[in-house]
Amino acid sequence: MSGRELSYLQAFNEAMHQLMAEDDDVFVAGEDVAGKGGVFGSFVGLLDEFGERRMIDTPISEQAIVGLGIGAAVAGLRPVVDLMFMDFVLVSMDQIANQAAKLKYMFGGNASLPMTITTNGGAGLSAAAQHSQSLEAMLCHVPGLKVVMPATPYDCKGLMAASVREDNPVIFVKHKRMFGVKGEVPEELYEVPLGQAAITREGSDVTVIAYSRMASEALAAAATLADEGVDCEVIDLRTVQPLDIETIVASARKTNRIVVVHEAVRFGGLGAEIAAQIQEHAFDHLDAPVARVGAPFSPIPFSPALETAYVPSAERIAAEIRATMHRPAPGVTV
Amino acid sequence: MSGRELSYLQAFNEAMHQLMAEDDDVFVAGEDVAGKGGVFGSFVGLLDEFGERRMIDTPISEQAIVGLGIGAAVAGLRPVVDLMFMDFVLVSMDQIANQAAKLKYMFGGNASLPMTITTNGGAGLSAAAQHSQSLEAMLCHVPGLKVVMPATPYDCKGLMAASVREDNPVIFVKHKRMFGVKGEVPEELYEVPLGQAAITREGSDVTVIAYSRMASEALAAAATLADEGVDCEVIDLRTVQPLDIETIVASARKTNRIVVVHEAVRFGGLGAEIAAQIQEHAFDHLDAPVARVGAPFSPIPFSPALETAYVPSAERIAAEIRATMHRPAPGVTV
Amino acid sequence: MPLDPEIVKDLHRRMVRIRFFEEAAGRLFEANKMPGFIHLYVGQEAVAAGVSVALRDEDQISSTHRGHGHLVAKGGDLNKMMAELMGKATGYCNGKGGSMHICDLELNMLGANGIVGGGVPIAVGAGFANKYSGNETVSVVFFGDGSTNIGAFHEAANMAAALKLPVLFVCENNGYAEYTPREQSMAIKDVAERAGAYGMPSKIVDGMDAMAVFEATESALVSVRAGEGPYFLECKTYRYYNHHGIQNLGLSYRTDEEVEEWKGRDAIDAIEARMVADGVASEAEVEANRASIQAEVDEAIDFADSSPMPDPADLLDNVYSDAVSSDAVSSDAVNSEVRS
Amino acid sequence: MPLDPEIVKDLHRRMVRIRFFEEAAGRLFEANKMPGFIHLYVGQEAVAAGVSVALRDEDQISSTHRGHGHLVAKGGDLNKMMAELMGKATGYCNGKGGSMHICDLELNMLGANGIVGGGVPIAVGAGFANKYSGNETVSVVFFGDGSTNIGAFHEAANMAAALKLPVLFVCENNGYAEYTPREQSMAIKDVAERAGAYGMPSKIVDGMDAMAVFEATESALVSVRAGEGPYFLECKTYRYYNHHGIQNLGLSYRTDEEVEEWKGRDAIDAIEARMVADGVASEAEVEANRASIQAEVDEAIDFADSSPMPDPADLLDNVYSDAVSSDAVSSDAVNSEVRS
Ligand SMILES: Cc1ncc(C[n+]2csc(CCOP(=O)(O)OP(=O)(O)O)c2C)c(N)n1
Ligand SMILES: Cc1ncc(C[n+]2csc(CCOP(=O)(O)OP(=O)(O)O)c2C)c(N)n1
Ligand SMILES: [Mg+2]
Ligand SMILES: [Mg+2]
Repeated sequence: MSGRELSYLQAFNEAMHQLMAEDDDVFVAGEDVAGKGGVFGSFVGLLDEFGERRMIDTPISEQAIVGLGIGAAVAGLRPVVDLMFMDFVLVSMDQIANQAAKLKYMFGGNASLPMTITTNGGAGLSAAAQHSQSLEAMLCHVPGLKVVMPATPYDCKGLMAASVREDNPVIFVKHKRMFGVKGEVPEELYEVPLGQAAITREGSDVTVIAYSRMASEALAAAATLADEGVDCEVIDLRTVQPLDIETIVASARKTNRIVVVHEAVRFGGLGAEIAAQIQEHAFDHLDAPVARVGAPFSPIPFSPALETAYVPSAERIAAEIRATMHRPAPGVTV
Repeated sequence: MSGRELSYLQAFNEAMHQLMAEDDDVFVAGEDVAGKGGVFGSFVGLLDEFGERRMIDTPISEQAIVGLGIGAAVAGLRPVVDLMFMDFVLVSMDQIANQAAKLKYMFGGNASLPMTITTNGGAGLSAAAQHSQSLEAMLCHVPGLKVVMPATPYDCKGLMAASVREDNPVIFVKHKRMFGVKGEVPEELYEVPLGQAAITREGSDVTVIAYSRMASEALAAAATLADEGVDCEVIDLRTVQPLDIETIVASARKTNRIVVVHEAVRFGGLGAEIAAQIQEHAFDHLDAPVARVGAPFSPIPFSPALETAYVPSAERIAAEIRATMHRPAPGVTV
Repeated sequence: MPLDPEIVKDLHRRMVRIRFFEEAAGRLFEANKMPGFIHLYVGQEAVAAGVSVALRDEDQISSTHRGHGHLVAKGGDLNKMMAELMGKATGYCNGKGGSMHICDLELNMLGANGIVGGGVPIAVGAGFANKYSGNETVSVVFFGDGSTNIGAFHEAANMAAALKLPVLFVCENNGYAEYTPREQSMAIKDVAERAGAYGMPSKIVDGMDAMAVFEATESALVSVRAGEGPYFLECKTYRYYNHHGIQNLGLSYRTDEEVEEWKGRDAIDAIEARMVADGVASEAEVEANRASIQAEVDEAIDFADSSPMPDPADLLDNVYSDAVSSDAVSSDAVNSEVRS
Repeated sequence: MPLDPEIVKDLHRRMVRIRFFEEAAGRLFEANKMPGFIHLYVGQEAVAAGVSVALRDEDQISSTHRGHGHLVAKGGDLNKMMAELMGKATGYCNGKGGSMHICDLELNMLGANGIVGGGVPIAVGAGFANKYSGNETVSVVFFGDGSTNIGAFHEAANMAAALKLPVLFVCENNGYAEYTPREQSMAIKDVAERAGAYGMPSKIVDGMDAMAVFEATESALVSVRAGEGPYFLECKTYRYYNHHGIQNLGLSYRTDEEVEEWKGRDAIDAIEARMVADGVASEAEVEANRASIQAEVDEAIDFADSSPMPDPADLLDNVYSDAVSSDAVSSDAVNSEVRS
């Protein structure tokens, strides 16, 4: 099947078709998921194939949508519940973080929550402050949740399969600006296991750690740096919770210089956790501080002129890589 | 007025009395704040002094409580709105993080939001997973909010004065287990400015950075370590957003060894941001990785036997300080 | 038509079981043997008992912060309950949940909840699963008058109605939310008026009369099981103790007379009087039943008392269903492995 | 009693101003000159106009994602509006907000909102401030039929009723939430049935008739201003375009016939016909008014077109009211200062 190309969105959609076909316990509930097939078309065709019993258009009720998923999961189904925009996790945060995340633990293990929450994150569409956020750091701070953020069509399909088959609550975040990105995708259903990062470019000088759309920006920056004689290793985390810290630390020990990149606000973003862990686990290996690229400390502006300046880009990543490379190794005085 | 002692709770309550007396625009709305004086007694006596116009018992509606504060603030008042438990910020997260935090920015500056959200955080009362959380990392990741977490009666009063007089949305988090803690508190109203950490113990060997209840645990650990010949500097952050990074970095450059402590879950907690920034700003000064003490990766258990193991303590902090001290400085091979 | 004597006895038994369990829990709390918060169900027994006698085993129930009564009524194991409240390893949640998170999924009791209104969407989800599976099972959700002011309740009620789900909404209107009288937080006379906002049929019933609650539940369940969508039952009731803890009289937000008046209509007293009057049971039989339940409660106390505390080594169990992932995300666990 | 001709003319003027502004915005969107999302108000003009003519300047209004019409009706500056929609520095929010966050606090328009239902609690807060200040000002909140399904709406409505706040709830029931028909997401006939859940008086009015909306608003405001608490007005209306963007016919979730039927009841056509018939204005006068509004809109396009984009150097302005703190929290800003 090599060479078969699908878009990121098609890959997701194909995963949904196959997952629903293999397991009658899988259903989808959310706003405009059935008739419309999702705001961005993620669920197109599923109503025709699986009918109204399994494709449910709900009222605008993000708390009840997530709660529906929790209750149905506890009762034995395998729900996929959709929040149109990642910003809306803030509307249903109680159900996500106080209920779904904690239920199994609070109940002493006597519950299983095979629920996947799908949503669309990221900026770049001039959708302004309430429709563009990357809020994964909040979710990763809540024990009990898993958080998946695919960066390629291949992963979008394979990670979705793993998420839906997983017995824990998973938040699966597509990136709004990647729907049209194409890539090789096998026809049969396969899993990309949660918690395993991918080294998408091997290199020896510096490691760039990213996920979601920034994983491709990181590759673009690495290409630029290659022309400048800097050999970047690029890691695509794929799953941000669980975090594949082994892969990260191994690479840090190899290259000794690290740049962590995400679209989310830099302050308190996942990059902070990654930087903190790297210096914990590879302190003696670091030739420079772990650098972080993220959004500045402001809400997301509407105007393209401002949004472009706001969202991290290959150029900004490249600049940070250069700064990290130019930093003299410890002991070398300038 | 030296020598006058109040408890943490009395200090807060006195601040409220004085703030309401000085400014008729200040009012309090929340569940059981008026008749009962707050679940923990924070607002006792205010109904008698200021009447029902200014002390408002609301329905159980955390979203509408915060929204009430936002709207009243935009319309020119200076609201104090109360969420009984910090865990309930998750119920009203949309109003806090999508609305209050972003409103001024989205409106191009054409709004002012002098609102203070008061709440009670922290574990230690066997209140289990939904009544014990420390969620400040989520709030600090949202540009537009300020987050205050006092550790002493003196700060509880002075920071509350600064918070209420502040023109930005502030979340003021008392710690449930500190209400009875006594300390010197001047009678007149004074401000402790937001964003300024306090060095509560000067020392030269290692810096312990903490806030809220962990600030006193850190002092206790420092006392233990002093007996062991280790001279700890202790920083109480007081405000976690804005973060007083200058004080942190200056201390790091002095002692070269750092332990950051908080009660919140370690993964993705504020300690990660602090560690990341310290290694960014003081890389060449560090003799050991920035160490972090925080809660393990699980919801908060109910049973005292488990909760005691869960919540960071002076003992755990002391152990981490020792580990950090025993780490050989770079270049020294063992 | 008089009720089947077996049903009356069952109602009585469940109510006494709740009452004795709660009174014991209250005394242990007072004696500092019970950590955390405790919200006693005493006074409201007729609601949990009346509803649960009308249910089938497979029907789910979901509860609130005031959740002991519902679990006892559904047949909860008092040993495991008492042990959980004391934070013991032998408790329902191995001491991890406590009073506010007590549950028994085998009995289809989907849990108490510490977040007011938080359990309502989850109950609706269980109702969805019933409809999806095409069975006749009903999901019953208990909630207080105060909780109907919170958004999650509203969304869930509307969702149940819009999707026509088999959910029975049971509002326990005890007149207060913590220390605030109901009238102060809603400008309506009966909570049941809210059902109209969702197009849900509703009924108001005397929540101090277990037989009335039972009968109202039975008839509500007919339409719910028939697939006609959710139903709203408001039970007017009262909690004898303070919102939290064991104080009873002398509270600032309600009069002692009010408390006494409601106690004068005590559901257990009433049903016992009727049992004897109707010849369902003799006074001696009633007394014997009470004694045997008291023995069960006493045994539960002994069981809990003699049970061990949980082992801190189990602290991180059951965060996830797979041990692997919960280790992988624990940076502390990773620490030891990869620390250089 | 026929309406004052000045009021009729005012209603007409506001409606045409909305219509022309929105049509222009739609064309610019189609021509890719307008970034982001755009939710046009065309078809619903009678609601914004009818309500706002009844208001005093100091009354606040709060809006939704479909917010242009409300701001235009309240007297919004079309230059600043058009510039904002184009993301220009001269826009109402200096390009930082865009369509979904447009506002004019000087006109007491407290903002559009990107979160469905998110503005309702805020509007209630403004109503609280009015009552607190003891003035007669009213806070008016516009919201769609679909938004009444979300928790924030429910909490805010109940809060307003419980605290007896001067808030007018205006539901614009256009029959759809995005692509889902209203009937599918609530099991009631009229949204106004929800008012009963809060003990709020309510009225249903033809949202395609500006004069009817005006009169209903006027009479609702009497009780609201008198301190009798909130009031719920449901306006039955229709949006001519798709939920988002400028498609009109050929949509899968509604029939073209339905669209044409509603267009046959167009509020502007109707009021113009009546103005001429009643002798309020001649056809020529109506035409002249339209032309002058079109000129204002054209000028707004020019203004916006020729305005500069915001300067990225201003990206971090207005996160906080004090520049100091917003620097202090920006680790990037601190970077340069303390980097060793
Ligand atoms: C979201 C949320 N807000 C507030 C609380 C605190 N609280 C616990 S019980 C309660 C009152 C609930 O009243 P009601 O629903 O009538 O139940 P009752 O206690 O009367 O049984 C409140 C406010 C909470 N647990 N969760
Ligand atoms: C909390 C939230 N959920 C979902 C959305 C996506 N959304 C935007 S508008 C809309 C439909 C709103 O319907 P209605 O309230 O009837 O207003 P209308 O668009 O018809 O004017 C939806 C679902 C949102 N913006 N916010
Ligand atoms: Mg109650
Ligand atoms: Mg609508």
